[in-house]
Amino acid sequence: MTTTPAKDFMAEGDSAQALTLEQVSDAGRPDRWWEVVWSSRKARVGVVIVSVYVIVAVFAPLVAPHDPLDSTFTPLAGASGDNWLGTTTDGRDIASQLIYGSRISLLVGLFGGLLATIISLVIGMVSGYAEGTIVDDILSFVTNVALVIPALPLIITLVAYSEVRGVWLIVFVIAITSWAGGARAKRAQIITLRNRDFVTAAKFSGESTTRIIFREIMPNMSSLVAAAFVGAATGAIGAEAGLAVLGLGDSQSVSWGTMLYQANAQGAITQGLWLWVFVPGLVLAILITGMSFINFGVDLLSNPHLREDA
Amino acid sequence: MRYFARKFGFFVATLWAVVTLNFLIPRLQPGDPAEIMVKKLAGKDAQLDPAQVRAMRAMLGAPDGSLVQQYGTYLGELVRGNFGLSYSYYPFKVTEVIGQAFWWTVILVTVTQALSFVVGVVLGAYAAWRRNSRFDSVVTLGSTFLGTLQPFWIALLLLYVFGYSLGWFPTSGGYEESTPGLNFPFVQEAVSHSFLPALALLIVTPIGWILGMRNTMIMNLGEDYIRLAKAKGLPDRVVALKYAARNALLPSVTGFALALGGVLGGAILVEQAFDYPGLGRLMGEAVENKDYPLLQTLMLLTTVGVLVANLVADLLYGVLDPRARRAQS
Amino acid sequence: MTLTRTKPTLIAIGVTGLTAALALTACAGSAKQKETEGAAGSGGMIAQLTFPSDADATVGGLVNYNPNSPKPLTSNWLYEPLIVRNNLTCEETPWLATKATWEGATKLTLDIRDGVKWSDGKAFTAKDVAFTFNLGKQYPAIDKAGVWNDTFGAPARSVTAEGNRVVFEFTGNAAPKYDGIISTKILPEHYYGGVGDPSKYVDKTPVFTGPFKVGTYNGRRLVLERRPDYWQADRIKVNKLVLEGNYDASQAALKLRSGQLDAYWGEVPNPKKTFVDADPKTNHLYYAPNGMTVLTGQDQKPPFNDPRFREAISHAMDKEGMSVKATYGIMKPASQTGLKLPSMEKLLPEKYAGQDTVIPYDIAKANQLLDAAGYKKGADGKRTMPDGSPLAVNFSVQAGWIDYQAVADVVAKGLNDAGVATKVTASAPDSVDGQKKTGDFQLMLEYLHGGCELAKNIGAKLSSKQFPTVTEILPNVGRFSDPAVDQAVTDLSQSTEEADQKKYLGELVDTMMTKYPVTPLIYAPARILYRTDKAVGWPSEQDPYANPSDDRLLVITRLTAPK
Amino acid sequence: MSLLDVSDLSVRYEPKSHRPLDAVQHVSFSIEAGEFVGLIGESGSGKTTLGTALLRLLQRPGRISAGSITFDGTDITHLHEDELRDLRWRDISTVFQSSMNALNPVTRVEAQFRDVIEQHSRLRGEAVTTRIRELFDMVIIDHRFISAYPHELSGGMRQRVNLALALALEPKFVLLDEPTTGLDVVVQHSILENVRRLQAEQGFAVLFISHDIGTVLDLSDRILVMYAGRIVEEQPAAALLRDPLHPYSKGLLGSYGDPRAETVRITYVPGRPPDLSLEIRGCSFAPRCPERIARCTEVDPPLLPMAAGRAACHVAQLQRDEGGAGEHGEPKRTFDGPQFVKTAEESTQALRGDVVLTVDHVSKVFTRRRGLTVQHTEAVTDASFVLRKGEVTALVGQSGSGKSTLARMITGVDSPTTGRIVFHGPNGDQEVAGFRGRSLRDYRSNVQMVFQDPYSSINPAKRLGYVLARPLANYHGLKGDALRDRVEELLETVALTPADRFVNRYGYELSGGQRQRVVIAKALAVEPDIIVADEPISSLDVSIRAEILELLGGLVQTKDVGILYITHDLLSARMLADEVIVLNNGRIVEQGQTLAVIRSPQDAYTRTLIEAIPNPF
Repeated sequence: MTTTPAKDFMAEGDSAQALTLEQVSDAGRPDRWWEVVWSSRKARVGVVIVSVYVIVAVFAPLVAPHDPLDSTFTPLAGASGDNWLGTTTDGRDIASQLIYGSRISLLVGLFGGLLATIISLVIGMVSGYAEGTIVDDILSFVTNVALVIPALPLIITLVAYSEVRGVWLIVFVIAITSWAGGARAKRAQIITLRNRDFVTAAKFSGESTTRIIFREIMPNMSSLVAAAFVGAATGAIGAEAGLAVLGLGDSQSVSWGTMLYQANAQGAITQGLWLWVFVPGLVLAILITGMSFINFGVDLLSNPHLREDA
Repeated sequence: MRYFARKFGFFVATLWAVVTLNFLIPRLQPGDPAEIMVKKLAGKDAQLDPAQVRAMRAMLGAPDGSLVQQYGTYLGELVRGNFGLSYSYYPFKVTEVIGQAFWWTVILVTVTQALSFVVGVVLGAYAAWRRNSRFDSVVTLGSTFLGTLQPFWIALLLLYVFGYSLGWFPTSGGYEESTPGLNFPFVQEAVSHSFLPALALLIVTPIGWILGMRNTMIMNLGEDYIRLAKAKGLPDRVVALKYAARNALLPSVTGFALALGGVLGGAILVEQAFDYPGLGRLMGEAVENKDYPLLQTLMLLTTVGVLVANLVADLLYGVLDPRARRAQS
Repeated sequence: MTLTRTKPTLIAIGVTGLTAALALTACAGSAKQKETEGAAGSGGMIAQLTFPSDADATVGGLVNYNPNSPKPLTSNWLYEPLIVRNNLTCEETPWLATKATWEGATKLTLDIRDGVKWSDGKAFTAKDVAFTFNLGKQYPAIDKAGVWNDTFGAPARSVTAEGNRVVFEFTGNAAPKYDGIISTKILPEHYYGGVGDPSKYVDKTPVFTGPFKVGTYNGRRLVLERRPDYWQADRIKVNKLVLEGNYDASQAALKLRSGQLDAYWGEVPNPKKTFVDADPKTNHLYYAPNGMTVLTGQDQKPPFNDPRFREAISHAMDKEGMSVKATYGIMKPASQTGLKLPSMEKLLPEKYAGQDTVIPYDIAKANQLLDAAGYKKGADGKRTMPDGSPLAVNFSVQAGWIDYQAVADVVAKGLNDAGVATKVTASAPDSVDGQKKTGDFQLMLEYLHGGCELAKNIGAKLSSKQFPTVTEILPNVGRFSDPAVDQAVTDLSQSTEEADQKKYLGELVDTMMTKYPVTPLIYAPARILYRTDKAVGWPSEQDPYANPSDDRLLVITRLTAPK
Repeated sequence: MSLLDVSDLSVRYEPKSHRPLDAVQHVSFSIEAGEFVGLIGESGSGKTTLGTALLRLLQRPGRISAGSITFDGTDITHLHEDELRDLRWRDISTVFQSSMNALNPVTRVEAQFRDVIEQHSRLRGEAVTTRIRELFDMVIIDHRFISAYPHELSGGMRQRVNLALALALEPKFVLLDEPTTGLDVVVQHSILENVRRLQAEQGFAVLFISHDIGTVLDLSDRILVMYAGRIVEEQPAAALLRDPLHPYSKGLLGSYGDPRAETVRITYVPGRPPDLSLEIRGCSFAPRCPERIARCTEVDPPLLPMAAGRAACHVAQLQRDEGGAGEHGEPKRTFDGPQFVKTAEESTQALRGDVVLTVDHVSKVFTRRRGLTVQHTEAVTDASFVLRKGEVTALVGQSGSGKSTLARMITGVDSPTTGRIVFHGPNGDQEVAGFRGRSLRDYRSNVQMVFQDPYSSINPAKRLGYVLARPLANYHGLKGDALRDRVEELLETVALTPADRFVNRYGYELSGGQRQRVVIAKALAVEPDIIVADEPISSLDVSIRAEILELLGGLVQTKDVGILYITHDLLSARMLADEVIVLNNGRIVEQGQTLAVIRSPQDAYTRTLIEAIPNPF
């Protein structure tokens, strides 16, 4: 139904891509997104870093020398063979807290990222597919409002509402405040996708709208979804730490954010307990760096020009 | 015309939604502002003196009537430009309170954002042009790592290293002994006090611009018009600047306008860490004190900032990208 | 939920003395004309002292000295109260009033000091005092003493100036309002009479009786200068007082160490290490016990409705551990009597005199008592209710109050060790307040103020008339109820004879020791950290002449230059 | 010495995530000054890579891996960029494919002339402006567009501007890389006329890259045929037409025909080009070659001089060898593969199917607000025709003629502004515009579509089995074995056999022709009365287009389905359609039995269309 010049599905119509097409007759298979991601050295490094964290988190009880909540150590002990990084002011082992803290960060990253991605996916997809209709107007409006509402007071309200600040609350709060950007991006994406002939073809096959959105279009966005997820997970990890530092974190368990909060509240710096402050921030930064490195790989998906990076 | 009507309609509708949420969000929080104020004066968990709480309620005069009535009153006052009196800075008007903090944040944030934008864009463009060079790797890897650092953590480290250990910079406040105004001692103090907060903001922010610029630039370098420019035998400098960077800049510029609107949120943590007398600290205080009028107005200010920045970005895009001009008219 | 840098305080003490308690001898209360001896006049002048800002936060050019506003630029040095009472020793120091006399519990007469002048030169009179209180009738927003309403006693009928006296006539027993009245800051009628609503007035040119006058203010640094015409100017040796900055603990510690601050009243983590040890000759701290942290169960619901259960768990409290974890060992374990010991030793009933009323940490004893009370230990080491149903305690603690959380951890450990399955749930402080209001909780930490007016402190904690309501948090959070105790509290608040007071108080102490309505854990401080290089004469353990945090006017009159 | 000498040039791509491949392999040729050389090949043949290499614009991961390029005596193969810069545009210029992107979108056209003119000449200021005016005159564009932005120009104008830009410095050599692809036939025609005229006037040498052998033959002095990264034949244009040496060249030529002829035969080359990243044994064309002999699959044929030029073909070499003719048969001029034939008799068969759909005085007006003014665009004006079962109606017109709008209305995507489209279905006569939701869905079980681009009309994330099963499950409620059997049956109907080899494939694993077969199978799945085929062959390589036409033609015969065949191409209309409707600016200008319309067009526009058909013969 269009009279535009022929384009390959994966090609965005620019000449370099056309070039690639001409060169690569490799059975015409579009690159699997994970292969593309893996092709980036940075992404590989990132995967290794994140894997190490995951392993440490999963096997925390084996790795950590002590129970992170065991407060029976001498408070304010320096680094020693028993307390690798010393102890806190209330007598907990910093190293063990650090190791167990990875669990919360990764958990929040995984589920916060997942939830945010799902919300943004559903809203963005439906909105984009229904572009120009009232459904889209409403969903876009909601998305835009969510984008401009200052997140912090909203988060505080949400957190204040629950008696228990558990990790799932944090996951929920992070997801609910961070989906909007992704939804907008996915809306834009689906608008370009929904005019593809195969979508029209699906209509002619008698498919329902839901099925078209989620069974026909969505599988073609797997790379975008992956990208969105990595981004959202990275954001969630940072957000968890930020919330904890504000004193809004999960107060039941140990995370790097709560460690920083405690350290700061206890004046760790003036007491010279710089390890207590320095290390949680550093491990957090390294994890997020790992995630960002994976994102370098993910960037290759949306921007094929980046693929020849060393 | 229709385009602008639509834009404006959206602007108004969003504004209304935001105003409503701004009204609801603080009120949905548990806790009574009068109690909180008294508690602040009395101490964290001291037994509250009911007489004082009562006096405080009488003073703040809020809230009475049902939520719907309050909402009506709130909208009415808002339309008349009356934002009310701050609770925690009673009896000052919210606008006066904000007025005092406004320029501190605006200057800090515009300067750092502008600086990080310029630095980010220049580094990003150069990294893309010299793709896969040592410069490129250093810039991309370095900025990635710096960008992942948490602002509060950087603030702590900066405070520790430059404030406490080395004592090069003051650790809190916006100035010390001078009188605010355009006089040399004040400017000098303000600059030295702003240095660490600015540095903390600067370390984290350029990464987005660097990588964004680098990526769009690389994408643009594959475009036909770049290949044609090369085929035309134009010097690298011209191709890089007039053709590649000029085009790659477009998304960044609109991004910049949007970022400017939304920086208040980002400034909160840093301002608090350095006790910087700006809007971010004020918002933190307002939240803590349940200072509804102040919080509402700050949220309104932020959202209006974002919305206006959105509009400006759209208009700016029209100016910068001739393709967009026709679509808009 | 603390958004700014946390300034954690175990029990933070208010800047003003507004919550300070009534005198034990309220009805008989007459300010003793005790002229303080000591350093006054003996030392030299102090050029300048620097204190942190009185306001918890300031915004640039918003200048307001109105003492009725929540954030006046200074709340201590301009407008003055009538009488200053040190709640550690319960001694009163006459200030703008020289004497307070109760006739029954319905009429209070204050003798107003002669010769005091307002800072604009006009004479300070009893009319100003009467004006101030009557202004509160017109504007309830400034009636912080509750003179005109029914909080803690009957409302006033009239406040009138009669010569150099001010007479308060109440409609009933109003003795508990005493503390509020004497600490009210007096306003000049010739100034505040013409400004309209005194709560809304922005006072940029204050007229006051205080020891200092405003020198300069540049938006964050308030310089106060000594008033040579102050009514007790001979006692003020500080020439210049600088109030500057709202520091968090770390910054305050550094500024104190470097001498950029001379005193600080906020919480500093591990103050001995971070401050005193840096220069033990100059750097000092005084953490006076001001009250205590208590463990409060919901006494109307199982298992806390069982006194034997409450008793048993009181033996499972590792108070030393709490002291170390929450206060770096500074604050001592608290007596089960609910009294600050040893400073209130003389109020102890004979039967407890000389006895160690701090319940020792003894898990074996706790176990034994629990067994005896029928809370059987199951195979898994967890106890059950006497009827066999499961026993699980949910312990609410304010999230972000890290000292409370540290205490809670130790409490929970003790309980779990004794077989009482306990889970700590950290909730937003606002939520905990909500639980206090609704009574929908099992166990939490609370503060018991150790003020002089025991009826209003330990008494109110135990009185069934002081249950919190949906809108107000009243002291008896645990909802302990005993008609005999109620009677004792009422009697205590109205008794005039020391013997009677001791008797009624004895009943309350007895209740504490036998029924365990709450379990005191560790004392909570009123604190000050100070340097002695520029000024000496600060309050200390040896010389507790003032509550270090509340009675700053008293302190300033004692400061002199070091010899 | 030639102007351009390419010797043994190879270009290798070494992408990180794929096998390396040699996109251009040992290519040698030369171009004399002032010569117009055509380079023809299908997508994937390496022609654009070759062009890019000549301009020294290869980007990572591509690089020149062997051979040399000598321009005007200078070896530019590895010349430093700084020295190369002096050569660029003054001596070598180019016009890229007619993409929207060759001009910098954010600067005015003038600036893009000025910078290159000032870079390479002494002209400054007003002199430059004068030169730009001259250039605009040359390509016949109004001067006011000098200060326009690129997006303000139409596609054709933009390509003319690019041409003017290429000639700005009077270069010795211009590389034209598919300069008119994607433009309308008529526009294409006029731009190429312009090129030919300017080349004749100014005498620059041209390498003209195209996939369209018709236009190449029209314009070029000499032709290079590329296949799988190699030059397989080189001959003067006339010689190539008269006596093509390589079977592939024959195949390309065979895909053209004169629609006016009594009997039109067009051939197609089955199969697909080889994967260049794999090692190829023997001749790379051998798998698709009807003249293949044993040796072809063993030995790679070298490019040897023969007849009037060169060719890389064992058969041609043997046939033209001394005395070889008898043994290896006479050289054939035509492609010896499958062909699709349409005789005049077939074309004139009377219309006899039942009317399924009536288009009755239909108009469509699009209303667009722009600023304060409301713009009405009449896309279709007063169109009336009928579609019948078992017949093919061709809707012919350029882009913008309204043919797609008509298709959208017929399939129920849009509704007409005035007039009605009536479907004569099992439930009596129903107006298409009234279909919504469920009824629209039901309607579509009777009217199906085949899309222009088979690459985008098959969901790349789904297996073919799924793609074909969906309409069956939705409309016929088939499940399990019945469903699978029917899917396989469908695949076999479109000659994708054995079906079980295709069921679990993905669309991208197939060639373009195969994909289009799948799309057709999908349309057939619900046994519709009408299939609307929107330019179903225009995105396919020329050599395989007839394959699809043949399939569609066959379906009409066997399935009694009616087809609305939308095209801009009268040749394919002649091959497939019983009736032709010519649309111009939304109006039906001519309508009638196919052969009659093509042979004796009544309308001037129809004649223009017919003249614009490249006719090398």
